[in-house]
Parts: sequence; C-alpha cells; structure tokens
Amino acid sequence: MSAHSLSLGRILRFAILTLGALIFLAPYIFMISTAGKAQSEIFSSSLTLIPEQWSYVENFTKALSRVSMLTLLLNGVIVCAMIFVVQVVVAIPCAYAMAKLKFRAARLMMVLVMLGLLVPIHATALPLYVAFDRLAVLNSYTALVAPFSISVFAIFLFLQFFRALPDDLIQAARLDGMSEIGIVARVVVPNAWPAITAFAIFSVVAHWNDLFWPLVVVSNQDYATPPLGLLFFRAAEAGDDYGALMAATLIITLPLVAAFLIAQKRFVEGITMTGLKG
Amino acid sequence: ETVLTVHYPMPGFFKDVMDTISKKFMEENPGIKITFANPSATYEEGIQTIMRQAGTAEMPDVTFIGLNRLRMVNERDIPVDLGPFIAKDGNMTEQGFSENILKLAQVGGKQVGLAFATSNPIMYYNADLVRKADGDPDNPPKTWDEVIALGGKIKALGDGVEGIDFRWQGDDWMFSALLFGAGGHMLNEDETKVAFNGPEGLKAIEVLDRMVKEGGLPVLTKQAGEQAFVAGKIGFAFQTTGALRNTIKNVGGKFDLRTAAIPLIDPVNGKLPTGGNAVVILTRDAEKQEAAWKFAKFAAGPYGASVVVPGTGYVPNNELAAKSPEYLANFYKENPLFRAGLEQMPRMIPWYAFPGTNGVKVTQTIVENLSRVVEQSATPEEALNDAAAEVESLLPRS
Amino acid sequence: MSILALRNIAKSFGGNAILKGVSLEAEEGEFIALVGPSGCGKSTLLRIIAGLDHADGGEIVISGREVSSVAAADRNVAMVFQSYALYPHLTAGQNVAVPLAMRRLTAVQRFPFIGNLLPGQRQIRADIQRQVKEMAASLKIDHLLDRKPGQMSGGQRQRVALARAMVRHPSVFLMDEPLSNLDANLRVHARGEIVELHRRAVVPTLYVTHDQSEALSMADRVAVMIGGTLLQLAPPQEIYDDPAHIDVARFLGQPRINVVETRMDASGVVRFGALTLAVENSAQRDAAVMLGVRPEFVRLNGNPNGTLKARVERTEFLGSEVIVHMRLDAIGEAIVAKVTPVEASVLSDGMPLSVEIEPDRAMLFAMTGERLQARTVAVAPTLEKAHG
Amino acid sequence: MSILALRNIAKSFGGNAILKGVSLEAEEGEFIALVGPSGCGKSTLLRIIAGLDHADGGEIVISGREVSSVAAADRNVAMVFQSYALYPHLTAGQNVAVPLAMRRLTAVQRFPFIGNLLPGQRQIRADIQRQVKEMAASLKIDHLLDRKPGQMSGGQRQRVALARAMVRHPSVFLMDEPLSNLDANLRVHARGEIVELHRRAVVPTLYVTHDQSEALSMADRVAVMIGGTLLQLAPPQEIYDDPAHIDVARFLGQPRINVVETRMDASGVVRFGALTLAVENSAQRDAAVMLGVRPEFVRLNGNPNGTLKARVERTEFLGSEVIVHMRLDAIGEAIVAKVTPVEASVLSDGMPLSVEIEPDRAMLFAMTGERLQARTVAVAPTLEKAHG
Amino acid sequence: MASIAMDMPIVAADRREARIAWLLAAPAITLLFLFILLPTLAVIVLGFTDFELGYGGFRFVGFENYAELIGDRTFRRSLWNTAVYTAIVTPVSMVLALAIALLIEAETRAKAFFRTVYFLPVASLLVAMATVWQFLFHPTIGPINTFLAEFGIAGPNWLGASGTVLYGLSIIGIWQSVGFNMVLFLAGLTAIPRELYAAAEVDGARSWLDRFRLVTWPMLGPTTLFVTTISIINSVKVFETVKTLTEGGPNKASEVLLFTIYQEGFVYLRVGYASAMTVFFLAILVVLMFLQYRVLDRKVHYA
Ligand SMILES: Nc1ncnc2c1ncn2[C@@H]1O[C@H](COP(=O)(O)OP(=O)(O)OP(=O)(O)O)[C@@H](O)[C@H]1O
Ligand SMILES: Nc1ncnc2c1ncn2[C@@H]1O[C@H](COP(=O)(O)OP(=O)(O)OP(=O)(O)O)[C@@H](O)[C@H]1O
Ligand SMILES: [Mg+2]
Ligand SMILES: [Mg+2]
Repeated sequence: MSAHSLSLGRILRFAILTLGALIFLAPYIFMISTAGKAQSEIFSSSLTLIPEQWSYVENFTKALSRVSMLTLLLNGVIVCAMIFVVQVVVAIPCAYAMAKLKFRAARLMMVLVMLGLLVPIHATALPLYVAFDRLAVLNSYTALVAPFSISVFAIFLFLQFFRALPDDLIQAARLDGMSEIGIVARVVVPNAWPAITAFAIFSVVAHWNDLFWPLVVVSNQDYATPPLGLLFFRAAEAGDDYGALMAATLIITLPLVAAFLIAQKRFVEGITMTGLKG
Repeated sequence: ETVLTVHYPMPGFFKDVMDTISKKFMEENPGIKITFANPSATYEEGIQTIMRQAGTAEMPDVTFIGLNRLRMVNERDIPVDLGPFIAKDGNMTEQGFSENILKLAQVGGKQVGLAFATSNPIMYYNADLVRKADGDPDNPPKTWDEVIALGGKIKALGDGVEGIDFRWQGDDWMFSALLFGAGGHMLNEDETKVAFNGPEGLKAIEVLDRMVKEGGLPVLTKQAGEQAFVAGKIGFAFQTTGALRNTIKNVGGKFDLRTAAIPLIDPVNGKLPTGGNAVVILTRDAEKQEAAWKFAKFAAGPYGASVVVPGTGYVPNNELAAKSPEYLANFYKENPLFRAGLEQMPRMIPWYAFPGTNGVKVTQTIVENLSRVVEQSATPEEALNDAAAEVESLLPRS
Repeated sequence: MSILALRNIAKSFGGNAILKGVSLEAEEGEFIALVGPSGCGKSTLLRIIAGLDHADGGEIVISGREVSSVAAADRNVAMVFQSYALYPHLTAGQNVAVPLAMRRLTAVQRFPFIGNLLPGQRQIRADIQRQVKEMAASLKIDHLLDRKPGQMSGGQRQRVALARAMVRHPSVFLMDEPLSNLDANLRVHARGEIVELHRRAVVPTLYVTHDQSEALSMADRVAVMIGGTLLQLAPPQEIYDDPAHIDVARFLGQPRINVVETRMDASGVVRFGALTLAVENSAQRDAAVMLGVRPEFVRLNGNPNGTLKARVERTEFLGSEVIVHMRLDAIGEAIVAKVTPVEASVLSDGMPLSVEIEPDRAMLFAMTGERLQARTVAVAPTLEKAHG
Repeated sequence: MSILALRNIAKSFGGNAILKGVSLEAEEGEFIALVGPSGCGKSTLLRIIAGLDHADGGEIVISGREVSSVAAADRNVAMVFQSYALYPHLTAGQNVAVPLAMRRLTAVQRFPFIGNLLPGQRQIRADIQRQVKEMAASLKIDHLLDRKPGQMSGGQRQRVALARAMVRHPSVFLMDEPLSNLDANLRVHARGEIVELHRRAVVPTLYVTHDQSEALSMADRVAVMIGGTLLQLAPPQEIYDDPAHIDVARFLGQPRINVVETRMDASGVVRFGALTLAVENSAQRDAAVMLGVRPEFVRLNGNPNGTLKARVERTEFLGSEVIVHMRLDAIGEAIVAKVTPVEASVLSDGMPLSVEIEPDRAMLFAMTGERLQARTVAVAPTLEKAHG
Repeated sequence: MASIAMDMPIVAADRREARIAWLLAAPAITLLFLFILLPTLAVIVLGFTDFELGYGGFRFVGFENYAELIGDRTFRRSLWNTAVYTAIVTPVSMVLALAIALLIEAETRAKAFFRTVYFLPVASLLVAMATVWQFLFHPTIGPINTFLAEFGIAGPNWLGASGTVLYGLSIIGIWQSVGFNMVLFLAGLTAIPRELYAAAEVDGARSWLDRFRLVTWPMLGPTTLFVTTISIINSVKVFETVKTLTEGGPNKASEVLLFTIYQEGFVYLRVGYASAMTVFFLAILVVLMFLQYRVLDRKVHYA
C-alpha cells in the first residue's frame, strides 16, 4: 500500500516538474522556433512552432557571418575567466576572515558588502569611466575586468556558507600546521564546492551576458564581448531581424548551457559533514 | 593616410549601409581609411556614448546623431560647425544639398551636421483588410475622418483585428506629425511659451482620441503594434517611412501591403516632421576634419542616399539622388511602396527640438499625456492642458 | 624542567565558570591522564592548551615558552578531537598525511601540479606515504586509507583521527577520548600503540579518557578534575589507594566506593562494624565523617550474624567478577562488594549475610570531602568465612 | 512471539560484504547487547532495522509485520545514533521534545502560530514539556535544556541523544554506543536508567556497545558479531563461560583470554602443564588445537619450579586488580593473569615463577575456531601456593 | 594589576588573529574601496551638483537636487512601482525556487535535465529574451493570449495596459530569478548532513513536510537569508526588461527606480539629479537591508 502511494507521489512530482519545465522552457521553444523561420513567417496570426520553410541555415549563417562570432566568443571566455578567477581569489579569503576569524571590522565590512550589493553599476559607471580614461585603460581587457574584480555578491554568498562550516574542522587544520591561507585553500574551498560552483555559474552568466559595461568601455571591436555582437541584429526603431537575432542568441547562450551542465554535477557531489561527531 | 573613426547607432539597420558606403568612399579616396567604433544600439545610447567620450581619446571623429538631438548636442558644443566648410565649397546646391535639406541639420542657424538618412511619417495599410471592410485599396483614405471611419469598420471585422496602429509611443515625433499637419507649432516664435495647446494642438489630439474611440486604435507597445500589423491584424499603421524595408520583409506574402501619404488635418499648410539622423563631425584635428567633411558629404550625398533608401525606406536627403537615373530614379519606378515618403518630401520641416536642459524630458511629458488619451484615462483637453502646463514648467526660465 | 606547564587557567562560558584556576606541570615525556565527570571542562582545557580557545586568565608554557600569544598552528601540538574533526573531503590516508605534508613540504612544494615538478618533493612525498602506511598499519586502518570519512564506521574514524595526531612529532600530545569508540581488544591494542609511541617520542601527553583502566594503566600520573579544579594529580596507584578527596575516591574505581556517614567521637576515633579507626591531629572531632571502602575490600560472610548484617539485593555479572548489591540492616544504606563468580554462585537475591571490611582499607573523609588520615586501631574478631 | 526478528540480513558496500546473513530474534522486552569489533557492521545493522539503509537481502519483522517496505518514520523505532545526530539548531530540550511532538501533535497542531491556537494542544505541549524535564533529570542534563548542541560537551550531547530516544514509547529501541563518552559513574547511572526504562517499557532493545561490562551486566542475551556473521547469541554468563567460538572467547573478557596452540593426540586427549583434557566424539584427533584460559583462572605460584614455568614481563595496575604479563619458558608464548593488588605486590619484572591453570576452566577450540567440548580428566598435583 | 598582565597575551593573540583577518581581507577591501566606495562617493558628490553630461564644468547646488526629488512625481511613482514589483517577485520566486529545488533533489531521474531547464532563464540574454517575451505577451497574436482564448478567456494587454504591465514584468522577473534562487537552494541543500534526516525519520517525521520543517528549513537558514537579501536587491534593481519592453510606460505605469535614474542620467543627461536619486535610493535600501539582515540573522542558525 505504501509502496503504491509512494509511486503515486513520484508520478505527481514528475508531472509537476515536467509541467513547470515546459513553462520555463516556453520562451526558449519560441526562440528556437523563431531562429528557424524566415522573416516573413515570424509574425503571423496563426501560431506555428515548426517553421513552414526551414531557414535555420540561413539565419545561422547570417548570425555567424554578420559579426565575427569567434572573436566575440573568445573575448567572452577570456573576460569571464579572468573575472571569475580574480573574484574568487579575492572574495574567498575575505569571506573566510569575516566568517571564521575574530575580526572587528567584520561588521563594517558587512555594511560595505550590502552597499556594494545595492549600488547599481549604472550609477558608478560614469566616475569609473572617467577614471579609466585618465588611466588610459579603456578598450582593454583590464577595463572589462577591473570593476568586477571585487564581487560583493561572492563575499556575501561565501560568508553564508563558511559560517556553516564546523569550527572544529578549521581548528584541526590549524593544529595540523596549516596557515590561514592554507586552511582556506585546503579545507574551506574543498568543502564549499557547491557554493563556489553556484557562484561560478552566476559570475560567468552575468558577465557573459553583460551588455552595459562593455558598451561603456569598449569602442574598439577587437574587445567586444558576445552581447555586443547581438547589437548587429537589432534595429530598435525599425524592428529587429528576429530570426538572425534568435540564432545569434542561441549561439551565445549555448556555451553557457554546456558549462552549466558540467558544473551542476558538483551539486550532486555535495559534501556532508560526515567527518564530525555531534 | 588619415584614419577616421566612425560611430553610428542601430547597427542592425545601418551596418550594411555603412559598410557599403565606406568601402566605396575608400575606393574613391585612397588617402583616407575608415574604421568603425563599436556601434550603439539606439540613438539615445549613441548620444550617451558621444557625451561620455567627448574630449577623451576615445571620441570618434564622425558620428550620426538623431535630428531631434542635434540641438542638445550643440548646446554642449560637441559638433564641429560645418559653416566654414560649406562656405569654402560654395556649391552645395550643385552637389544636391538644397537649402531646405541643409536646414534639417541646423540649430539656431549653425550647421551642425548634414542630414544623412531622413524620414517622414507615412501611412501603411493592409489592402486585404481594407477590401474586406468595403474600402477601396487603390484609393486610400485622404483625411483622418476617412481613416477613422474605415478603421472602425476594419475593427468590426472581429477575429482580433484592429483598425489603426499609430506610433504615439517613444517620442513626440508622431504627435508632431499631427500637430504640424494641422499647421501648429510646439512653442511660440521666441521659444518662451508653449504653443501646442492652441486650436491646432487640440485638433491633433482629438484625432488621436477619435482613433481610439471610433477608429479601433488599441493600446499597444511600439513593437506589439508593429508585429500585429505585419501579422495582418491591423488595418492602418502610421509610422516612419524608415521602417518600410523591414515591414516589407516581415510581411512577405502574407497580405497586400500598400503605402500612402499620411493625412493632414490642414491639407494646405500642413507640414511633417523629419526623422532620421545627421552625420556630425566631432574631431578637432584640422586634417581629420577635412577628411571627415569629405566623408560626410559622401555619406549624405547621392551615393549614400542611393544605398540608404533601398535598404531602409528612408527618403533621399539629396535632391540629385532622387532624380538622377544614375541613382534612384529607376528604383522608385520599380518600388511604388517607397513613393509615399518621397512625395511628402516638400512638406518636411525640422523635427522640433525643445530648448534648455529639459529638452528631452519635454518629449517624454508629451508622450505620457498622449498615453492618457490612448488609455482613455483623460479627455483630450485635460491631457493637452496638463502637457502644456508641465512642458511650460520644464522650459528654461529666461 | 617541565615541558608543559599550566598556571591558573580560568575560563567561563557566559558567566558559568568552567575552569577555576587549573595548574599542572608535565615533565619531559610524562603521560598524564586527565579524568573528570562529563562536562567538567576537560575538552575545554585541551582546547586552551592547543590555542583553539582563549583562557580568560592564566599562563601556558610549552617548552619554556609562554604561548598564550602564539597561534595554534605555531604551538606544535598534536590533538585528537573528541569529535574527530576529520576533513570530510579527504580520504583517510590524505587525512593522516596532512600534518606531515604541512610540516615537511614547503608551500611551493605543496602547490598542486607545480609542486609535483619540484626536485626533492618526490622523495619527501614517498617518505610521507610510508609513514602514513606504517601508522595506519599499527592502528589497523591500512585497508581504509582510500575511504572518505563518510564511508567509515565510528571506530574507524576515531582511529583515523588518532593516526593523524600520532603521525607527527609535536611538542605536546593532546588526546580527547581517542579510544572511546573502539572495542576492548582494539582499545588495548591502540593503548599499547599510544604508549609505545609515547615512549619513543618522549613528549608530554595529556590524555582525556572516561575509561578508568585506561587512565590507571597508561598514565604516569592521573589528574582528576572535578568542578573546575584539579582535585588531585598523582601516580595511578596513589590516586586509587590514597585519594585526597572523597570526590576523587568516588570518581575512580568501578563499582564506586562505598561511603557511609558515621561519627567521630571527641577523641578522634571512628567505629564502624568491627572496625575502629583513629584520626590524629584532626580539627574535626565529635563530628560527622564519611567512611569509604572500595567494593573489593568488602568481604561477604555467609553467616548472617556478623557485626554488619546485610541483605543481598541483586547481583551483577561482569564476566570475571560479580558485583553484589546489598543493603545494611542497621543503617539502611546500600553497600556493594566485588567478588569472584565462584563466590557469587552461592548468593541469591534477598539472602541475608554479613559483611566485613578489610582492615587498613577503610578511608575517612571530612564532610567537606577532604581526606582524614586514619589508622586502624583494632579489628573485632570475625566469624569464620563462608567461602574459601 | 518475537517482537523483533531479523532473517538473513545481508549488506555490502561497493562489493565489500559487511553483513553476511544476520539472523536474530528478540522476545518481547528482551534486551540484547550487540558487540563486535570496530567496523564489523553493528551500526549498519541498526540503521537497516531502523529503515535508514536498505539491506541487500533478508527480512525484518517488527511486531509481526514485515517492514522492509515501511518507511523509517512508520517503523516506530527509537534510535541513539553513534554520531548523536542532534539537530544543531534546536536546544537540548527541543531536541528531546521532537519525537514526542511528532507523535503526539497533529501536523496542524505543530504548525507555527496557527497550531498554538488550536484547542487541546496546550495540554499536550505541557505534557511533553513535563516528560522532557523528567527524562532530562534522570540523565542529569536538566540544567542544559536551553543549550544548543554546539554549547555542550561531548558527553552532554550524548546524553541528549540518549534522552531523545528514551523519551519515546517505540516498538524497538536501538542504541548505538549510547554511553561511550560518559565517565564511569555517569555511565553506571545511565545504565541503570536505561535498564529501568527498559523494564517499564517492555520493548525489545538492541544495544551496541564496546564496553563489555555494559554488555554483560545489562543484557538478557549478548550477540557477538564478527566478520559479518553472528557467532553466538546467548545469555551473558553462557557467552563468557562457554563461548562457542574462539573469536567470541577472544572478543569478550578483559584482559583477553590466553590462547596457546597445542596438540590433541589420537585418543582425543590434550595435555598442557598439569592439565589433561579429554574430548569425546571429536572429528579432529591427532591434530593441532587451541587451548584457552581466561586470565582470572591463571594462578601464580611463587615457586619457580612448577609444571609451567614463566617469567614476569610487566604488571599493569588497574585499581582493584593487577594484570600480570608473563612469558612461558617452555613455549615462549605470552600468558596473562589477573590478580589482586595484594598478590601482585610481591611481583617484580623479570621474576621467575610458575603458573597453574584452574581445573575445569580451560577451553579447547579447533584450529578453525569452533569450540570443542572437553572434560578435565586429571590434574597433576600442584605445589603449595605462594600467596593467600 | 595581575589581571591586566594576564589579559595581555590574550589581547595579543586576538590582535594577531585580527591582523591575519585584515591581511586576508585586504585585497577585497582595497578593491571594494576602489571600485565601489570611491565611485559611490563620487556619485554622492555629484548629487550636490548640477552636472550634466556633455558639459565640461558643474556648479555645487547644495541640496537643490534633493529638494526637487521630494516633489518629483515620477520618482515617487517609480518608488511605488519598484516596491510592488519587489513585493511580487521576491516571495514568489523564492517559494517557487525552493519548491523546485526540493522536487528536483527528491527526484531520482532526469535531475540534470530539470536543473538545466529551470536554470536556463538565468543564462539567457535578457535583451534577446525580452523580445521573445514581448511576443509571448502580445495582446492579439501572442501565444499566451491565444492560449487563453482557447478557454474563452480574453487575455489582458500584458505590457500595453497600465493596469497589467507590472504583473507582466513580474512574470518575466519571476521566470528569470527562479533559476537563480534554485541554484542557491540546491547548493544549500547539499550542505545539510544526511544524518539529520535519518534522525528526523526515526523521530517520526513521517511526512515530507515534517522533515522539511524539522531539518531542511532551519538548516537552510543561512541560504534563505542570503536568497532573500539577494532577491530583494535584484528585484529592486530591475531594469533591463523595463528598458527593452516598456520604457517605463504606459504613462509611467512601469517606471521603476533604476529606469528613472537611467532616464534622468543618461537620456535627460542630468547626471547631478540622477546622482541625488541614486543616493536617496541607496540610503533607503541600505537602511532597509541592514534592518532585515539584523533581524533575520538572529533567527538563523549557523553550524
Ligand atoms: N558508505 C559506505 N561506503 C563504504 N563502506 C562503508 C560505508 N559505510 C560503512 N562502511 C563500512 O562498513 C563497515 C561497517 O560499518 P559500521 O558503521 O556498521 O561499523 P560498526 O560495527 O558500527 O563499527 P564501529 O564500532 O567502529 O562503530 C565498516 O567497515 C565501514 O568502513
Ligand atoms: N560554547 C559554549 N557555550 C556555553 N557553554 C559551553 C560551551 N562549550 C562548552 N560549554 C560547557 O562547558 C563545559 C565544559 O565542556 P567540555 O567540552 O570541556 O567538557 P568535557 O569535560 O570535555 O566533557 P565530556 O567528557 O562530556 O566531553 C560543559 O558543561 C559545556 O556545557
Ligand atoms: Mg569533552
Ligand atoms: Mg558504529
């Protein structure tokens, strides 16, 4: 009897998840469908998902030829990787200090972190732009990466996770002769993989898709990141070239999805605090 | 070799045009090299970019700025005065730049640029729907009354079909079309008082109100209206001729697309605002300025127009281009849809730009009050008076 | 010279004084067992010595250096945590190797990938591996070296934690109940390994345990901590035979020492059953005192007419011995005796008998708990014994 | 009717067979101690019974119902986890109250805010509070009820975990080393509480312990599990005096039983020292056998010229008794005796002496480990004893 | 005297720990200072000027901008709209995210698939996805209203009408943030010791809900606090959808804070005024967030 109700629950769960997935996927379904339609087919009074005349090749060719997609993607990878590495290297020790060390400035830091979370880049873009111009670093990877070298989001996220690590674990590491940096690298980081993975996902997604900042600091197309490429398919006043736009969007989004598929395994291997008693 | 950095907005629209023009230009002027800066998505973003970059090493040498923003840019002393170059050339009319055309890109008498791609508002219509509603597609409505009546009939067809889409969102351009079409003005002569709340203005806004009440004008966002029209769900669409090429592509063979002149409240004295952009020279380097002037004339000249017009729907801002068979004469013969805009060219006057620091905000205020009419949350009088009062307060106090 | 000295260590948690001035000195290579009731502050004391907690007051000297301001990592102490505190993401082998790698490899050599390319490190790594294997073999966890903590049993984890501490060469060993989850044989074996290591390393060791036989058999001296103070610090035999305080006597010895309240007369003499004890120079005369006798010194007499009549309440079988719970007829107090299974075999619940207390084995304590040194003056003639 | 029955439970972890078909039946109110070496699968077995792990094969019957497909929450078992598994965010009191609240309050009543408004729940809550307080008092943790696990000592946490299990009225009690972190007195006290509760509740109890005296004194029957199988399940005295397997004999008894290899002649007779044992109906004649004698049955003889000459290697003081480690001259094997401190006081390391084995106390085992039933045939005359 | 002497080493030890902490935090503090604090200070200074983009100089005008702010209807409207948007998006997206995270964790099959699907909106390029949403929400030819029409429901004019535009935007906001929050919850879930679930089961936490309330929810405390904070902040910072889809309209019905600031600063080019707005907006939020954090942090259990 209980086995029966169990499977009923499972069917229900599966059904809910599938339904939700459909709803969440809907925009993508339309996107994929649109990417395969000829321009005249996109807007019509009847709703069809399957293109009447398959224009995938055409749209994708357009997407790839109109802009140098390879440069864009490469720039995206370089910028995202640089940003992520710096963010993690900077944020993790800081979050560790705030979470596990007696640190009187921790409270002040907390205020700063909150402030940092709230300050929109739109607001500080101008002063930063002026400063970067004075330093003559506009149109460079430095300009693209520097403002994001500090991620208050990362500090905040890691702080919450590190606080949940048992003190005994860290103290055992101290007794084993690890320096505080060593503890961060060898004990804290391996046990906070889910958090770091989550952050990696967010950081990469955010900066891969960021349109605002690259537009501000990059005028040389050699440093353009993927979303800048999308501009070439947009003609706000006169209507966009939707098919090519969707195709280009798909091309840009695909690497992210692939990266997520790899990263999400980390959630499965979540570490539970089994080395401890209590 | 002189290298010119050129910046332009709306790359989805202008990229091919720019590529073609610059290629040809470099062929003809081997000493000058054109490179493109990262384009901006919209006119607004383009201006922001320029404003930010003004005075920095990043500033491009040449850019393209929306006609209604020339005044603002000029107030900040960003564009180079082209007057001396014109004087030096001395034969602008011969090159196809008539006085009228030069005026489009003048601010307070100063030549801040050359109109590059210009547009005026026209009427698009779905001949199939017109036919269904017992209208004659070959003889489209000439007055707003006719439009509204036919629009009402089309809406009555049902099946989610709407009568009219009128591009009132975004800026005051289409309101200007109604206002100027009634012979009205935005401000008085010395730009100290609001003038759009006079009888012309009232007529203009009443037309909009009636379109909603009787003509089947739904509340749609800009994109939604456009999409519904190309999907064949709307009878009439009033918007820039610049969107023509795209509309043709989007419609494909779905229905019989036609264009016609936009009705004027005052068919005699009515004028139409000019949309589009002007090529503006930014560089302060004398040598570059020379090259830039060459490029500006080339882009705004007949060759430029012959590239811009077919690819977009803009009207030629160069008189040579329109008439010369070398350029566009044949094109117009073969593409009647493009003729509506061309024929309205004599009525084109500059798109009015408000003075003072709140210039842009003023247009927003007008749009917001229009939306109250479209949503029918205010009567035309209320909306107009509120708009007038608000705009009044935004004008520079002198 | 003492290698480890604690002076007046005090610690409170939110107003509760847990340690109230604990002082202790350990000589080079001395093995001190720290015992005390659960929650008395043993782990806290170890943590303070290791530098993981700050004392509210007092001094800690390790190898002649005052270390209060020295970081835990620099004190060079090895500790077995009561909670094991294994690194959950590392295998048992890696867990054990950590302290070695930390001390023997430079930061650069420990660096992933790059470190592996440096000269010399390969030799050291191999050496570390060997040491880990040896240690693991001696604690019988060599077959577990590739498992993560989550895949091990409680006792296995505990041994890994022990191995991680023992593999090092610290200045001080601190062990917090390192064998509590092991079975008796393994415990005896591990005890042997610890003692052996300790003998070789000649490092002072502070060993917390709840197992008395562990404390008594392993330690050079036993420290009994009760109520936040060290009540006695003495060699095992002394602490067992000659406790300084009734709490110490009560705490050590299984089953617990029998204590009965009785009176000391004005001349300083205490009489109980057949026993007469005299206390000299005591401040407390004509006062209540406590008389303590360990169960193994309580003899049973089958004749139910001795001086101390009692009745068997129940017997408890412990394998090699039997605990007899009785109640004294006269004063209604419970009394416990430890006898051999053979002696116990004739007993039955409710059976009346007499008990005798071995002369010279009774101890006297003041009501405040302090020991009163007493001399057995006379023993009344006993009846013949019931069993051989 | 058996309340708890295990039939042929098997479990492997990644190819390692941990449980190889364990069967066991517990009667109503029976207290079974489960002992075995560390890592032998005791915790695993308890987890399987509780429904927290799935067995690879076998049946579990609780109160006549096959529960393999019943969720843990519905099996109504109470368990003390070896790792405590306290809810870190709840205070001790709340931890203990959880199982009561879960069973006695409905889902709606437990709902925050709303639940508090429902009729009847206030009474139940008060009742739960009372029960928690009582339980806490009996385990001496009443002063800790407002602390969170992080603020408690190891032993205190363990008692909270114990209280959480004991406060309920389950169908089965499962306890995984519930007293390992307690000091001797507290342990004895807690033992008493558990036995008392068990008597009142009349619920079968499976009790894992590494403390032999615990197993032997508390249990109705002791189950010895070694190498994934139950080697013997019998009452304490039987399992101690009459082990069915050499591993059982070796596992129980502190210090470990002395085992020497010797030979059985063709007539089934084994001679060792002054001892002659005869085995009847044995399949193994003229073969090597093992002779086992518990240390408490090894007597010391001060005369170094007895049949079994030996030399003292070291002595180990355990308070009420002393362990004497010796080596037999003849065969070089170690032999251990347990004597009183008085007997031990005359011994010194290296001293030669003789040992004697108490007649009827020697056991024989086949080389495979099985017990061989033997009868003492004759004892050679012994020399007079050296001490009392 | 003696007690002072005794305290000394402890103080020293604390000081050493603090020094290490400073050292570890130093890069972060430096960068924080450079890229957040300094520019913010610049914004505060700008808030007291009449700086306009494109003009070289500016004038200090004291609190003039702030005075204007108080009477600014648009700003008030956008405060209100932002509050409404946040009040819808934050709770809904959090509850949905937690539910989905739990469902996915409980599911045995197709975990990776579901995780990816629900995460997809996060990975999407909003400027591009906005156009898709715009189409989905199209009042006449949009799939949503077409679908509703199947059931005889006349779908609303989602993004076109001032009455529904905020809800339309909220739906997009929820769609985007559910995956974000879900990833955080998934990460939080992995950190819960399995042993606690075992204890809960044995204690009779029969239903899924019981186990959730007894173990999951409290142990997720730090994660939830984090997600709440971040969700609120992200909702308050809604911008791109408004910019690409509605431009704040119709008639300011979807005017939100960041859009208003953007509009003032970058479209009207009144950087001084926009800066004052930003400062005001930050001040409100910092106070709010800090209060929220103080209150909730106390209820959250760490380790
Ligand atoms: N997840 C797992 N993966 C692999 N092996 C495991 C796992 N869990 C337990 N084991 C192994 O199973 C065996 C039995 O473990 P269990 O915890 O039942 O032992 P135990 O008898 O309780 O030991 P102890 O007395 O030390 O607590 C051990 O050898 C252990 O290493
Ligand atoms: N963080 C804390 N806050 C408040 N009290 C605490 C804290 N940590 C420990 N205590 C209390 O301090 C006392 C000493 O704890 P400690 O862990 O040193 O005991 P212990 O002697 O090791 O006990 P056990 O033998 O049970 O492990 C205990 O009563 C405990 O409840
Ligand atoms: Mg402890
Ligand atoms: Mg176990």
